[in-house]
Amino acid sequence: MKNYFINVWNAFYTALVGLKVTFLHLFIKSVTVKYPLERDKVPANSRMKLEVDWADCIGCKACERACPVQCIHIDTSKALPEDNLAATKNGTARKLLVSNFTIDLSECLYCALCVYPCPEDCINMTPNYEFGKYDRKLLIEQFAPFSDDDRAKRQAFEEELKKKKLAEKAVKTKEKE
Amino acid sequence: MSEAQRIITPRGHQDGIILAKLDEVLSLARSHSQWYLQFGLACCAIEMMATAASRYDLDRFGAMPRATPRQADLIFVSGTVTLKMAEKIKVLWEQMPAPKYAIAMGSCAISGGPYSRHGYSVLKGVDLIIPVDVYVPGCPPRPEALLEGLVLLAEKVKKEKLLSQKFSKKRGGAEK
Amino acid sequence: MNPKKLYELLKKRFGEAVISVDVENSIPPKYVIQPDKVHEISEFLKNTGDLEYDQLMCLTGQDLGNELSVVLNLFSTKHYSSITLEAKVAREHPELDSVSDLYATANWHEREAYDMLGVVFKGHPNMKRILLPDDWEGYPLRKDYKPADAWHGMPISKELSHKHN
Amino acid sequence: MQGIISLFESGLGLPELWAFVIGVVVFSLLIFLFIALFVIVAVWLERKVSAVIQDRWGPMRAGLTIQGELQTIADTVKLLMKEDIIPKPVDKLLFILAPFIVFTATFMVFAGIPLGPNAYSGTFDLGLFYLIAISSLGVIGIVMAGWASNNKWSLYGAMRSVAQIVSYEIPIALILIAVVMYSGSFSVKEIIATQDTGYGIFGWFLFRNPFMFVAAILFLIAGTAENNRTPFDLPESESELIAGFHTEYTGMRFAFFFLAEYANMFVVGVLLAILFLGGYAPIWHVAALADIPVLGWFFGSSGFWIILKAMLVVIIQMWFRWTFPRLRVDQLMYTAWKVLIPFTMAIIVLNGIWMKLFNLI
Repeated sequence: MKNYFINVWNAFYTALVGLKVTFLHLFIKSVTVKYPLERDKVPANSRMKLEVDWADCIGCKACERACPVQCIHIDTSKALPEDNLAATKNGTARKLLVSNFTIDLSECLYCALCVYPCPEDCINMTPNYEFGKYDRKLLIEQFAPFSDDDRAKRQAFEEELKKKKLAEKAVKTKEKE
Repeated sequence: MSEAQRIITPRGHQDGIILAKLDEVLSLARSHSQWYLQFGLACCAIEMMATAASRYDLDRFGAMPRATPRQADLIFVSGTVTLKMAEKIKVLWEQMPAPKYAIAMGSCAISGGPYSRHGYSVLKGVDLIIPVDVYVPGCPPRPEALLEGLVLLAEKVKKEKLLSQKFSKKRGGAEK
Repeated sequence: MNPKKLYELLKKRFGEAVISVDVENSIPPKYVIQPDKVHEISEFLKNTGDLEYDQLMCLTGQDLGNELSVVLNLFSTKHYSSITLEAKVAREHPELDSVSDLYATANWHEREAYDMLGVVFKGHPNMKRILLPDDWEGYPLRKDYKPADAWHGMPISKELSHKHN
Repeated sequence: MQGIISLFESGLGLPELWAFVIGVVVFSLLIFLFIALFVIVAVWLERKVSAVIQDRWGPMRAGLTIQGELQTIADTVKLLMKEDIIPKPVDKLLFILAPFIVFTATFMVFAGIPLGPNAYSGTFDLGLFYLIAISSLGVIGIVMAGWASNNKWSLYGAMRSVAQIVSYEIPIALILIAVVMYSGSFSVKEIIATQDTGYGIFGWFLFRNPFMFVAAILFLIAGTAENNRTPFDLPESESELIAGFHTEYTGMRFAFFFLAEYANMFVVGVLLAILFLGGYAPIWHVAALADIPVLGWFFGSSGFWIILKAMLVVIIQMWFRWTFPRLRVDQLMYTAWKVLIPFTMAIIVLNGIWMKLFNLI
C-alpha cells in the first residue's frame, strides 16, 4: 500500500519535472539555421561538388584511373590547327586537347581520390553542396567547353589522323618487306 | 531557379483568367504543405533525420512526417535501394494518393552510386521503379542540400496547373 | 595451450580428421580439419577442461577457387586464447555439420555463408537465405558468379538499367 | 438558438416551421464555422508550441510574416485536392460513414455548450450528462473506421481506442458526481451559476476544497486520454500502428478525423472550464462595462471567458503532448483502473465528509 502511494506520487512528481523542463525551453533561443535565408559556414576544405579547371587539364587521365566508381570520363584528341593551346598555370605545355571531360556527379563518392594524383591541380573538391536537379542526366557535368558539333569535328579529325598513321605504317611495312 | 524554368515549360492553357489564378493559389498552397513519408535505407537516412531535427527543421517548410503513405504527398527515398527493398518502395508509392512526389536523396538512390558497376543486389537508380521529381546528389548530402531539394520541389509544384489540366481533359483532351 | 601441443592432442583424439596446423603464417594458429568432423571437434574444444573455447567470434565462408572453405574463429574467454578452424568442402556438394547448437552466434553466420556461397549446414534449424531474397538464383560470392539480367522485372546491370541514356 | 429562430419568425415574417428549420441550419453552420476556425488556429498553435519546446522555428514559410500563420489553410487546401482512395477490400459503407460519425459526435457536443448566460443552443436539465454521453459516441466511428479498413493495424488501433475510452469514461463520470455534489444539479447553467459567487476565481469549484483541486487534475488526465492524445495516443501510435485507425484514410476523410481530434481537445477544455473554472462567468465583474454596448457584450455574453479558459486547457494539453512519451498499453490500463478510479472514489467520499464538516449540505 505504501509502495502504491509512493509510486503514484513519483509518477506525478516526475511528470511535473518533465513539464518544467519543456516549459523552460520556451525561453531558450531557437537553434535553427533558417536555411534559404542564412546558411552554415562550411569548412573551405570540405569535400562536396567536384570542379575541374578545364584550361589546366593536360588529359593525362590520372583522375579517371584513380576513381573507385569510374564516374570520370575523359576523351582526348590531337589539337586542331585552330586551337592554340596555352600552357597550364604550372607551366606545362598542353600537347593534347581534352575534347570531353564528364563527371557523373550522381555516382561520385566525394572521396577526393581523384584530386591527389592530378599533376596540374586542376580537379578539386569545392564546398558547394547545392546542385539538386530535376533530371538525372543534368547531373552528368561536362567540363570541356565544346558543343557536340565541335566534339564530332574533333573526333573525325582524330580518326583521320589515325587512318593516316595506319596507312603510313602499312606503306612502311611494305617497304621493309 | 533557371534550372526549374528550363525543365518545366509552362503548359499552354486557354481556360480563362479565373481558373488560372485559382490554380496558382491552389498550387502555392500545395507547395507549402508537403507531408512526407520517410523511407530511410542507409546512411543518407541519418542525414534525413538530422534535417527533420531542430537544427534544420523540415517543419519550417510545412513538411510534416506521416507514418502512413495514404496521407503523404512526398516520399524521401534516401539510401541504397536494394532489389529486395525496391519492391516495397513501389508498393508504398502506389499507396500514396495523387498528386504525389518523390525525392531521391544521395548517390545510391539516384543511380546506384558506388554500387553502380558491381553491385549485384542494388537497383541502379530509384527512378527505374518510381518517377523521381528532384534528385539531391551527395554521398550523403548535407541537410541543407535536402532542404534545397524541397525548395526545388516547391518551385516545381507552384508551376503545376492541376485544375486547368482536369477541365481541359474533361472538355475533350485539349492537353494533347 | 601451445598450438603444437593442441595439435598433437587433437591428432591423438580425432586421428585423420585433423589434417594440419599452420602457426607461422596465421595468427591465431589455423587448424585444417575434415568437414564431417567440425561439430565433434568444436564440441571437444568447447567442453574440454583446459581449452574451453566458449565463444564463436566469426564464421565465414570462402571461395578458394577449386574448393570452398568454412572458417571458424573460436575464442576462450577464460584462457584468453583464440584459434582458427578451417574446413575445406567440395564445390559441387558443399555440406557441413552445423555448430549452431553449440554456439548461438552460428545461426545467422551459417545462414549468411549459405546465402553468399551455397554451403549447406546440416542440422541448422532454419537453413534459408538471410540477406538476399528467397527466390534469388546463384551464390554471389562464388568467384564464377554471373549476375542475372533482371530480378522480378528490375534490371540489375548498369548497362541494361540506363539504355536510354 | 431560440433568439435566432424568433429573429427569423418575427423579423422576416416566416412561418414557424420554416423559421425553425432555417434557424437550426444557420446555427449549425455557425458552430461548424467556429469549429473550423478553432481547428485552423489550434493546428497552427500546436506546431508552434512543439517548435518552441524543441527550440525550432516551426512553420515559417507559408504566410505573410515569418510565423507561417497560413500553414493550416495551405494544409487544408492540399488535403481537399488529394486523390480520394477507397481500397478495394474495405467495407465501403462503414468506411465512408466512419469519419462523419466521429465528427458528428464531436459536433453534437457543441449543442450543449453555453458560450454565455444567453448564448446557448438548447436548455438541458441534464446538460452535463448529455455532454459526457455524446462526447464518447465518437468511439463508435473509430471502431467502424478500424473495422472497415480491413487492415490489421487499423483494427488494433480501434480495439485499443475502445478499451481506452471505456476505461477512462469511469473516472470522468465519477468526477462529475463530485462536482454535482456541490452544484446540486446536472444543468450546465446551474453549475456555472453556483460558481459565479461574486468572488472571482475563489468561487470556482477548483478552489472549493483540496480534493476538488486533485479532481481537476485527474479530470485533465482522463480527458487527455479520452481524446487520444499523447501520452495516451495508443490508438494512433505511429511508431507501432502506422497511423492506427485512420491508416487507410486519405485527403478529406482524414481531415475529418483531424478536425474531430482538435474539436475534442476544445470539448475537454470547455468541460474543464465548466466544471472547475467557472464556465462563462467572468474572472471579475466590472459593473461599469455592462452598459457599454460592444464591450459589455464582449465581456458579458460573447463567450470570451469560456473560450479563453478552454484555450488555456488546450494549450496545457499541447504542452503535455510535447513533453511526455507514450504509455504502454498495460500502463494505460493501470493508470485508469488502479489509480484514477480509486482516487476519484476517495474524492467523492472525502468531498462528502468535507461538506458535512462545514455544513454545506
